[in-house]
This record gives sequence, structure tokens and C-alpha cells, in this order.
Amino acid sequence: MTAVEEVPTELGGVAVMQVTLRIKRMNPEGTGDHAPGEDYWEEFHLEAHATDRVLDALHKIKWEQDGTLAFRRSCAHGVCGSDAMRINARNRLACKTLLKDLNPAKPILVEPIVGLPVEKDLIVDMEPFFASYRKIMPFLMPAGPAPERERLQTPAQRERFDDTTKCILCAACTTACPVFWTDGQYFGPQAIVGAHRFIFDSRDEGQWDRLEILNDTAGVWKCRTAFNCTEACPRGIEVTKAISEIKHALNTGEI
Amino acid sequence: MAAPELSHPLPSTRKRLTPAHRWWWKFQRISGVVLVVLLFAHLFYNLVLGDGVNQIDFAFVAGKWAAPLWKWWAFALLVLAMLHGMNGMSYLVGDYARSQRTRRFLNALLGAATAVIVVLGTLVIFTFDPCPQGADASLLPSFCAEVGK
Amino acid sequence: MTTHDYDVVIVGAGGAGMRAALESSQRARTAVLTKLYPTRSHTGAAQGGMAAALSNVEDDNVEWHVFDTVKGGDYLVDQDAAQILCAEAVDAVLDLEKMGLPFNRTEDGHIDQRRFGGHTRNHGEAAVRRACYSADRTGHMILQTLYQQCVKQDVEFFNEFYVLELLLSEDPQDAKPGAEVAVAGVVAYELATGEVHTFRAKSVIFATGGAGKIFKTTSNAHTLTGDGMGMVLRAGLPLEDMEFFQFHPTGLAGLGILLSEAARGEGGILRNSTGERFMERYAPTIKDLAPRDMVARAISNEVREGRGCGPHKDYVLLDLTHLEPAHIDAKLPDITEFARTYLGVEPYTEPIPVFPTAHFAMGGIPTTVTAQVLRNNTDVVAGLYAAGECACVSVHGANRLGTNSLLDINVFGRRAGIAAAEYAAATASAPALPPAADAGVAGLVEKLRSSVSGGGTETVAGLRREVQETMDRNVQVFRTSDSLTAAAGVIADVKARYENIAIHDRGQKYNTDLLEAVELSFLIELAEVVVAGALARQESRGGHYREDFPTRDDEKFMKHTMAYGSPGGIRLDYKPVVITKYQPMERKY
Amino acid sequence: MPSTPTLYRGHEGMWMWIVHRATGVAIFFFLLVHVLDTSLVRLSPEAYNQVIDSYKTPLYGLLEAGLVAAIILHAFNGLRIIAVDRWTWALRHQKLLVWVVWGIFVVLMAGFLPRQLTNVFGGE
Ligand SMILES: Cc1cc2nc3c(=O)[nH]c(=O)nc-3n(C[C@H](O)[C@H](O)[C@H](O)COP(=O)(O)OP(=O)(O)OC[C@H]3O[C@@H](n4cnc5c(N)ncnc54)[C@H](O)[C@@H]3O)c2cc1C
Ligand code: HEM
Ligand code: SF4
Ligand code: F3S
Ligand code: FES
Repeated sequence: MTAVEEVPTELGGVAVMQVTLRIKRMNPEGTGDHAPGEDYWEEFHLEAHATDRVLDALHKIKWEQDGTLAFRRSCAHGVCGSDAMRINARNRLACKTLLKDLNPAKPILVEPIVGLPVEKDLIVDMEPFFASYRKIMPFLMPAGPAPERERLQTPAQRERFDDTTKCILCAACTTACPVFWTDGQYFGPQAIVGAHRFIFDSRDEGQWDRLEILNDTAGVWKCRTAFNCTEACPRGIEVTKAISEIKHALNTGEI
Repeated sequence: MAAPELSHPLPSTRKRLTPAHRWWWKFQRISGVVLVVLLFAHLFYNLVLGDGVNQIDFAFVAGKWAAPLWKWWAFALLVLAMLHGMNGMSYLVGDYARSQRTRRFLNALLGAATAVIVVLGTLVIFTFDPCPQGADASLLPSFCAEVGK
Repeated sequence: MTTHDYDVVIVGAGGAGMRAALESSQRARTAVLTKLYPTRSHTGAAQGGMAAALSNVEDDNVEWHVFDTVKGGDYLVDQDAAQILCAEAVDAVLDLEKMGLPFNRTEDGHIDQRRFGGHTRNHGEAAVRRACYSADRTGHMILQTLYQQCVKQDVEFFNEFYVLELLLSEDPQDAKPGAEVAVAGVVAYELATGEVHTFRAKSVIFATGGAGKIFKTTSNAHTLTGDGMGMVLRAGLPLEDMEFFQFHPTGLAGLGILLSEAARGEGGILRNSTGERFMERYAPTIKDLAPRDMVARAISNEVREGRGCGPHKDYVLLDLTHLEPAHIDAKLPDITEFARTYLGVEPYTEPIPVFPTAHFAMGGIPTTVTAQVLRNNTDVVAGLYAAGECACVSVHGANRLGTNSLLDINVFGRRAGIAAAEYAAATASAPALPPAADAGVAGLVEKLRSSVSGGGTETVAGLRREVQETMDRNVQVFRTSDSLTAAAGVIADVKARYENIAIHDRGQKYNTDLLEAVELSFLIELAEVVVAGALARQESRGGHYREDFPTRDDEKFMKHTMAYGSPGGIRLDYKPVVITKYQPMERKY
Repeated sequence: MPSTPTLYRGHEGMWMWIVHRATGVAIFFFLLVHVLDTSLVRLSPEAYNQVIDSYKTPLYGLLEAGLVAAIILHAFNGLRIIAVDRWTWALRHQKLLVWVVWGIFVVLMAGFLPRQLTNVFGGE
């Protein structure tokens, strides 16, 4: 397949190249050629800069070739969590994946994240994902009456849960987890990350309520340390480590 | 620990953490470590020492189990491997069975199979007679000849 | 059509919307309508910090903060509002901490603070540590924390509902001064189904955020299309001070992605192609930490005068290489990762290419200090509130100080939530909806859908690009009568051609194609307002710099612009600035 | 017809999860059979030897080698999982440990396979 030829022209100092995106499509209302709900692959050819992100390429397609292509996005720089998708068979944010970091000699595969119901093209129903997040009671449960000024916390105590505060709820981790794919019963790594953020916060007193929930059938014990979550997390959160720390807390009673 | 202040009541979860999953998770790891020792010694003895696979026959087994160490070794291997395997398989059931009913059915089946195998195996190991009456002497371990006298 | 009935409807679930929801939902039946999942809102992109004179690390007080805000805003700030903003700042920060926000801490466990542009000790003596922060993701933490509290309080969200029209009891342009005009509700389009919903409400709060997408190079999200401001304008209400748009000095060159001022607060230095620390020439006292408008102009000027870097000499460098890598990792982890990901630059060892990027709308929907929306210089619309970036209280005047916006959304978001709920409690029922209340939106949507087969020739992307490019070229850091006239011409042309637009997707479900077309219509109208205000303001003040009128003219222009939509184009009026303590002085740093 | 998604291009951790699962199941089923056939020792030496002899074919010898391979992989990867759950160092270096597991596997198989194959194919 000769999807790409490096065109020798330079534009603003950046090489222009031909890329092919092969996108998994699904239109709930059907199109001329496809029944409602049927999914199919469609190829688009376009000209792009090496420094473009996959999101730029999707925009180019939507804006110049096929306006019906549906996907979510907002911030375009990896902080809002809208555009997790499976790109070349791995979960990533479209806005954080540069075309030059993918093999441009082959078509770039783009499909929705797996394990949540597909609504249209790359858009999935995020509700089950957020429902798991809400289940772990993701809010501070402080002890005692609020002090007049701030609750004190040392830099070391603050550092203890820093990693998991970075989560942007993009679902890249949960939908990369092979255990989550099996039956969707598993809360998934994100919910554990969400709980970890509070369990290890020195100001929080709701640890045992959350640990109880994570001790459930659908909780941490379902994790088989496959590490797909950690590898997929666009925020670089050590997800498996957070899960492991929860298991340890459950086993030893120490936080 | 003070009760959390909540604007609306949440399900109370103040009871003790249920230990089942946790216990099995730990068991899986502890049994794993022990199994490494038990299993590799077993394999080494049977497949590498002496004539390897070819040596295995009634006489070989009987000779081995004449020693109480190997008897207990086999027993520990049996129990730990079966429990470990059972729990491992029930992880798969939990992952792949779609409904609660199938899950319950398959787990029951697993439990039953494990029980049968463990009981059967235990009986065999401990009621086993290395020199059964009337058996062809050439098939028996050499020490039977002396016992018979 | 589905009709819903609520006491309070909040449009937008960013920082301002959710802060309002936390107050309102405790007091009244509240619905939050948002076109994005709450956690996708652009508040989450804010990096540097939130200002409050906590005095946790050094001496500070509310008065200094007020002074800096007023001076930073080039005296166009309403000083009564600034007083409230700074006085309530301390509680706003402490409230967030109590909700669980993980601020960085001092060694003794208090909320840590750092320096930020324009925030000074004792009326300009030296930079002061006033910004409360959480690494370089303060906005992320605020957005997450507020959302978490909304989960706790079971706030009712309508996610991916695009509000497209504001319903009032009567046309404010026909109402006499003093007569009552009240809010009736909003009409929303549900992304998932394409269904049009009418929400009847006693109070409505707009918290729809900024409009950075009128520019091409911007730190703003694709979704920041100024819908709230656009709807208000269409409803016959004014917009205030729209010509004041902040250009942040340090966007990643060519991309516009923001590198927080915190980078300079932590010691980063701007350099031109000769390696010179050029801010020493422009602001000898506080150098790189001068207010944004000055730094942005300084950078543009360096580039214009040929001291830019790179093959096209079109950017300057932000130098962090003298900082300890460990310090960078602790304080600026995200923005340095942006530099690595998007430009392939390693900030430990290489300076980062930067150029000003369109960042923040100082102007917006005019409100009182209780967040009530004004329909002219004196009358409010009963039951209608606005807060956050879409509103103009005005605490930012002609130029916002960094970290004052996260403060703004919390202080005035809270005020809006309380006021709206109290108003709803005191009101027997919302005004009756006009017959076929949803006809406007339904008609708009149908018209666009029929354009699929109707043979329109203009594309959304094409028109949008034209607007954005002309805004970048002509209405950016430096403006002249000529450049603004040119922009006005392009916008008028695009506006006419919009009538002939065609979209691709005629579907009902997840039709983002259609919504981009609607968003574009808001962008065009807002660009028109910005340019009209900028043309008329023949002076230079804060973020608005006219090369043909390079000085501030307090005589003629110490007043807020009030822009109204009208069939003949934008009609401009002016409103006095509230001055209490601080008489305008020359702004020097 | 919903088509299947692409095969996820996970990293070492995911592939080892699959290996661990597959080998675990294989060993489990072998164990069931193995206990049953060993139980024949209780019946009579003839019965046992007959069954064991029927196993002494090259095919079965290879299967047995496969079983040993599975046990080695499962056992050492099991130790890796235990280490990963237990020590942060191992968690952070889990990929390295995957290659250690394969290293051990190669070494042990190199020791065992010749012995097994000569026993199986070497004849009497
Ligand atoms: C990159 C960046 C960094 C910044 N850093 C700082 C900083 O360090 N300190 C500081 O003080 N300020 C900072 N700011 C400014 C500040 O973050 C914003 O001004 C502020 O967050 C705006 O909040 P908001 O609630 O008004 O709007 P947003 O957070 O933008 O929320 C807008 C909401 O409105 C909704 N909405 C919009 N249109 C519609 C519609 N038609 N129908 C329904 N819902 C709609 C959206 O869904 C969204 O929920 C920064 C801004 C940017 C862009
Ligand atoms: C030789 C030493 C062994 C070790 C060190 C070992 C270790 C482990 C460990 C740690 C797990 C848990 C994996 C997890 O939670 O992610 C596991 C799972 C499992 N083990 Fe073993 N095991 C050994 C032997 C066996 C044997 C003999 C059997 C078969 C009877 C077996 C069958 C299984 C099965 C089926 C699983 C479940 C796999 C899964 O959930 O993916 N194991 N093993
Ligand atoms: S943990 Fe990482 S991958 Fe998972 S939702 Fe949060 S940010 Fe996304
Ligand atoms: S991918 Fe899944 S199995 Fe555990 S380590 Fe991550 S949650
Ligand atoms: S668009 Fe916000 S994370 Fe990609």
C-alpha cells in the first residue's frame, strides 16, 4: 500500500505528506450505502503536515471531505479528555498524537474506544464510564467541622496523591483494559484512580467507604496487571501503581 | 472515624470489608510461590532424573510413593494446584460468563470437579498399595519381592 | 418539542456554571445545560493560579490586590466590582480548599502562593506572591473539584445540550427604560437526538465562557465560540467592552497552545534573536512579569523590528534552561510536556518558541455586581444572570491580570448562583412562554438541514477560516483604522455569504456538522462587535492598542463600550466607569 | 453486522496476561486428566501401565514438552505478577521482568527439551 509519498515541498518549514486515514464509521440513521447501526471502514486521503495531530487530520476530513464524520473534541491539547479513540490499535487522544509519530507508510486506523456503546462514528456513550466514577464517591469527605482557614497538609502529604489528581476522565485507560472488555462488569482503572485520589488525601476520612466499594466483585481484584491502562494514559498517570496501592491498603489496612 | 458530612445520605458501608476476593487473591499468590517449589521438584524428579518420561510406570510411581515425603509432596501438590487452578478458572468465569446464573452454574461445576478430584486423588495417594496381591511381580517395584517373602 | 420547567437554569458547566450550580441547587430546583460534559469545559485548561491576598508566604492585602487589578485593567475597571472580587477572593480560595482542591503547600502546610504578572506589593513596588496554585493545572483542579461537589450534591446536568436561544418576556429594544423585562427560559438542541427542548425558568444564568475562536491563533478550545454572548446579542441585549481581547504573550509558536505566565513567575525569561532579555527595555522594574498586554506588544514589536527567531523570524524564545529540571518538574510539568509533545523542544536544555495567542475576552455580557444582566446602562433583565468569561462585571477592564479570571468565575459564579436562586424563590412563576417558543431554533435547524440538498455553496470551514484569518491579521495586538476597516469588510462579506451556507449532515443524531454552522454564526456576529468597538475606540488602552492613536485618552474614552445588535449593523453606546479610590494614572511597571 | 475492533496493540503486560491465562487454563485441564490417569495406580498396575504406555508416543511426548513449557511460563510469569504487586521497583520495571521470564524460559527449555526429545524419539 502506497498511502504516503513524502512530497518534497516544504510549507512553513514542515514537510507536507499524503496520509490515509481508515476510519471505523457507524451512522445510527444509516446512509445511502449502509444500514442504520452498521459499522464499516472508510478510507480518506488527505494532505497533512508531519507536525499535524490526528485531530487535525480528522478536522480536515470533516471540514473538507465529509461533514457527517462525528467525533468529540474541545481543548485540542490533551487536557479536556474529549477525544480518546483507538488509533492504530491503541487508545490515545487524537489531539496528542502527532502524525509523524505514527507509521505514515500505512493507513492510519481510527476507531472508537471499545467497551462503551458506539453512538455514531467515533462517539461512544460515556454514561456507564461516568457512572462507575460516581460510584466511588469522588468528593472529599472531611472529618469534623471545617476549620476557619485551610486544612493543613504538608507538601509530602500532598505529594502522596499527586499523580492521580491529574486524571481528565478521558476513559483511555478503562477502555484499554482487557478485563473491562470481557463483560464490562469491572469498574475499570479510572474509577480506581478516582478513588485513589481521595483515599490517599490526608484530609479525607471516607477511605473505608471507598475501599469497601473497591473490594467488591467489580472492584480492584479484577485487575490482572495487564498494564494497558498505564500505557494508554495520556496524562502519564501510573494507573497500575495506583491500583496496586489500593490492593495493598485493602490487604494490610494501612493507608 | 467521624461520619462523613454528606448533603444526602449515601448507602452506609461501615461494615467490615468482606474478605472473600481478597483472601483468594492472596491465596493465589501464596499457593503460586509454594507451587513453584512443589511442581518443579516433581517435574525434575519425573522427567529429568533417571530415564525421563520413559521411566514412568507403575513400579516408578509405587517406588516413589513408598517414601512418606513423596506421598505428602504429592498430596500438597494436588490440593494446592487444584485450589489454585479452581480459583484461577473462576476468575475466567467471572470475566467471561455473561449472566449471574451462568456464573453461578459454572462456579458450582468447578467447585464440584475440584472436590471430586481432590478427594479421589487423596484417597489414591493414601490408600495406595505399592504391592497389590496377585499382581504380576514384574510390574511391581523391586522391594515388593522382599515384602512378599 | 419537550418542555421542562425549572426554578433556575444554568447554561454552561465550566467553573462559573458549576460554582453557581453548587449554590443554586441547594436553594432551588436547578438544571445545568451544557454543550460539553462538565469536565470538558475549558476552565480545565487554566494553568497558572488563582489570586487571593492570603498572605501565606509574604505580606499582602486586599487593597494592593484591588489596586493591581485596577491598574492592570488600565483604569477601565469598575472599582466597586474589583473591591468585591479581591475582598471575596480569600474565601473563594478557602472554599475550594475545603471542597478538597489539592493546592500546592508551603512547608508548614498552608496553601502555597507564587508570583504572577502585574500582582505587586504596596502599589507596584515589587512582584508579590499572590497566586494560589496547583502545579500548572490549577484550572483542572478547580474544574474537577467543582464537578466532584456537583456529584456529591446530585446536581442535575443536561449534558451535550446546546442552548441556542434566550427567551425574554418581551423585546428589550422595544421596552421603555424602567419597564420590566424578565427572562422566560432558553431553547436547547440535544446533540444525541437532534430534539429541540424548551426550558422554562424563573432565573437563567449564562456561564458559557469565552469566544477565542474568533481568532485563528488562540489558547481557547474549539468549542469556545461565544454562544452565550451571541444569544444575548440576538435577544436585543448589549455586550460590553468587546474590543478588549487579551493576547497572551506566550503561546506555543504557530499553535497557540498556552504556556502559562507561571513559567515566568517561576523565573523564565523572554529572549529575542540576539539573546537579549528584551523586557528590560519595556518594563524596567518587573521585566518579564509585566502585564500581558505590554509583554504581548513587546514580543510583537521585537518580531516586527526583525529580532524574531527561527527561519521566518516570527517568534521569540521563552528560556527556562537556567532553572533546575527538578524545579521545572515540580512547578511546570504540563506546559513543558506541551513543548515536548507539540514542538519537540526539550525545555530543560532548549528555549521554547513562543508568540502571542488570543486568550481571554475582557468584555462580555454586562452585569451588576450581583451578576444581574443589564439591558441598557441602568436597567436589569429580571431573572437573568451571567458569570465567568462570558460576563463583563467589569473587573478586568481593558486588560485582565493573570489569575484574576479563575477568581472571577468563583466569586461571581457563586454570587450568580445565590442571586438567581433567591430571585426564583421570590418569584411566583416564570413569565408565560411565547407560543411556539421553540420555533426560532427549530426553524434555524431546519434551514441548515435543508441546505444539505438545497445547493448552498459556502462551507462552514471556509467562512470560519476567513473570519479567523482576518481577525489574526487585522485585529490582533496592533490595530489601525485601516486594518480594522479591512476586517470589517471581510466580516460583512462573510456574514452575507453565510446565508448561502451548505452543510453535509442532515441527520438527527450527533449532528456536529450542523452545530458547527450555528457556532460559526455566533463567531461572525461577535467578530463584528469586536471590530465595531475597536474602530470607534480611538485610543490605546490595555489590550486594545491603536497604532494611529497610541496613547490612552481618558478625556474621550474613560467609558465602557455598550454594543447592541440592530438591523443596520452594530449600534454603539457608552457607559461610565465606576471609580471609587484610584484616579487614573499613567500605567508604568 | 458489527465488525470486530482491531486487535489491541498492547505492550508486554497485555501479551503476558494472555499467555498467563492460556497456560493456566491448559495446565488446569491437564491436571484434571493427570489426576484421573494417576488414579489408575489404585486400580491395578496393568491398567496404569497400559494407559501410560499409550501415552508414550512421540505426539504425546511433544504435548508433554508443551505442558512443561506452559508450566515454566505460567510459573515464572506468576512470580513476576507477584513481584509487581508487591514491590514498586518491579511494577516500574515490569517490562524488563517480562524479558527475564522469557530468558528463564529459554534457558530451562534448552536444558529440558534435548532430554525430553531424546527420551521420546531416542527409542529403547
Ligand atoms: C489555556 C488557558 C489558561 C488559563 N489560565 C488561567 C489562569 O492561570 N488563571 C486564571 O485566572 N485564568 C486563566 N484562564 C482563564 C480562565 O480559565 C477562563 O476565563 C475561565 O476558566 C472561564 O470559565 P467559564 O466558567 O466562564 O467558562 P468555561 O470553563 O469555558 O465553560 C463554558 C461552559 O459553557 C458551556 N457552553 C458554552 N456554550 C454553550 C451553549 N451554547 N449551550 C450550552 N452550554 C454551553 C460549555 O459546555 C462549558 O461547560 C486561562 C484560560 C485559558 C484558555
Ligand atoms: C507453578 C507455579 C504457579 C504460580 C507461581 C502461579 C501463579 C499464579 C498467579 C500469581 C496467578 C494470579 C494471576 C493474577 O491474579 O493476575 C495465577 C493465576 C492462575 N493460575 Fe497459576 N500459578 C502456578 C501454577 C498453576 C497451576 C498448576 C495451575 C493449574 C492448575 C494454574 C492455573 C491458574 C489459572 C487458571 C489462573 C487464572 C489466570 C487468569 O485469571 O488469567 N496455575 N497463577
Ligand atoms: S487515568 Fe489517565 S487514561 Fe484513565 S481516564 Fe484518567 S487521564 Fe484518562
Ligand atoms: S489494563 Fe486492566 S488489568 Fe489492571 S493493570 Fe490496567 S486495570
Ligand atoms: S481535545 Fe481535549 S483532550 Fe483532546
